[in-house]
Amino acid sequence: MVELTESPIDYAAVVERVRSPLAGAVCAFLGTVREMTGERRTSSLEYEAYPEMAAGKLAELEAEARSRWPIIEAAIVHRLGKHDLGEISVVVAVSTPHRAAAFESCRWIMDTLKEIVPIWKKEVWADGTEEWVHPGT
Amino acid sequence: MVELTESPIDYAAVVERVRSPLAGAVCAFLGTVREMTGERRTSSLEYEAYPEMAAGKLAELEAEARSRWPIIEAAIVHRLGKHDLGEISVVVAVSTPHRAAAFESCRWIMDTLKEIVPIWKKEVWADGTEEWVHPGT
Amino acid sequence: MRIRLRLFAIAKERAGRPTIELEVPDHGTISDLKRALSEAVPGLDPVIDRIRFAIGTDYADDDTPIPPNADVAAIPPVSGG
Amino acid sequence: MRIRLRLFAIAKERAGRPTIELEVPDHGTISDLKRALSEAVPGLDPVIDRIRFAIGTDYADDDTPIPPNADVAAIPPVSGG
Repeated sequence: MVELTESPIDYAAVVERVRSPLAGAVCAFLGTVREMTGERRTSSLEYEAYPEMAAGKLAELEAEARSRWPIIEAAIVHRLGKHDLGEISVVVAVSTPHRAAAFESCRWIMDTLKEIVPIWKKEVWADGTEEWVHPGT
Repeated sequence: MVELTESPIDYAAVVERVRSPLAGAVCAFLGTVREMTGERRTSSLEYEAYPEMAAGKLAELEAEARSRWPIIEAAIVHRLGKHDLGEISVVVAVSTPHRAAAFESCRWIMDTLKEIVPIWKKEVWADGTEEWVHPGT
Repeated sequence: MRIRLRLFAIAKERAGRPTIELEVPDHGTISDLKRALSEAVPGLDPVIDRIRFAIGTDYADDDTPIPPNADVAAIPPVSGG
Repeated sequence: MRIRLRLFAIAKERAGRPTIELEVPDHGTISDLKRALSEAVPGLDPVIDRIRFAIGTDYADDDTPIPPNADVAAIPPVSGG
């Protein structure tokens, strides 16, 4: 299950979607809005997506993870729009029979999401300036 | 924060304890009661602990993880007693500034918990037999 | 041919609009499109080399020919998560 | 000296009780205690070599001397999580 949403993410609902008596392990990752980046203070974040392509790439990630690990259920939810400090921008939850695959697949999904899914973050700094984040530039 | 409890674990409450605007990442692991082990069907599990020592070892795990990774908050909760299929036996949640440390520290805590914390699992098989699980024997 | 390119993030900001119409040779490739974008939006100069392009919802290499009426998007380095 | 040993899991099950009183030499070690447990509960034989012992709430090596009145526990291979 993959989803892009403008609303706050109910991470417990996402975790409930992957829990199963077939699974002995659930690994869940939450990305949350961090206040400090080095010495700079964030006021809020704004996430933008190319929605059709982002949804497609998230679905590809889920399918690829399922082909690599014995996944019972997987869920990837990314929120778009404005995020206040501490709010959740992304949740990945995976259930598997044993724990190694849960950790590995959850991490692989997050790492790969950050490489290929067309979603962008704009920092709104506490000093009022704004800045698109484009790693490597 | 570490806790041993006889009651069902409210994992969302555990995750809430580690969320923080200082953190950009939360990794949470849930151990859940799996129905099938190979061809054998589990009816329920029973967890027993040496409670004083288990609580001490869990606190050592948290302290050691904090010395190895830049952890904002960490929580380890293990349930004891009877567990039905699908129920949660253990929750580990860790928040860190960045995601690599969240995944690595959460996994290290789970791996090490399964090595050193004096808690034991008894399988109650669907055929009515019971069996203490002692890895390697 | 005329290509309607979708822009996101820094590309949208620098161009001042969410889409831009660009002229590329018939049977032109993503490279041709990148050149046309660079000329049309000079403010993209530092980041232009790291922008990827998508045809439909898949990434396309520089030498991929652009089909007529393709849905094409400029994808600056992503930062979701 | 007389040691009151706490038992868990398979050790408790095989002994049929949660604690057992064992006699070890004064200044005896964990090895002596293990030998005494093995003799008192023959049913532990296959697993006895993988049982660890704790003095207080810390694991103790075979050659650790057991202090008088120590709180000692037999720890079969753990399976929490």
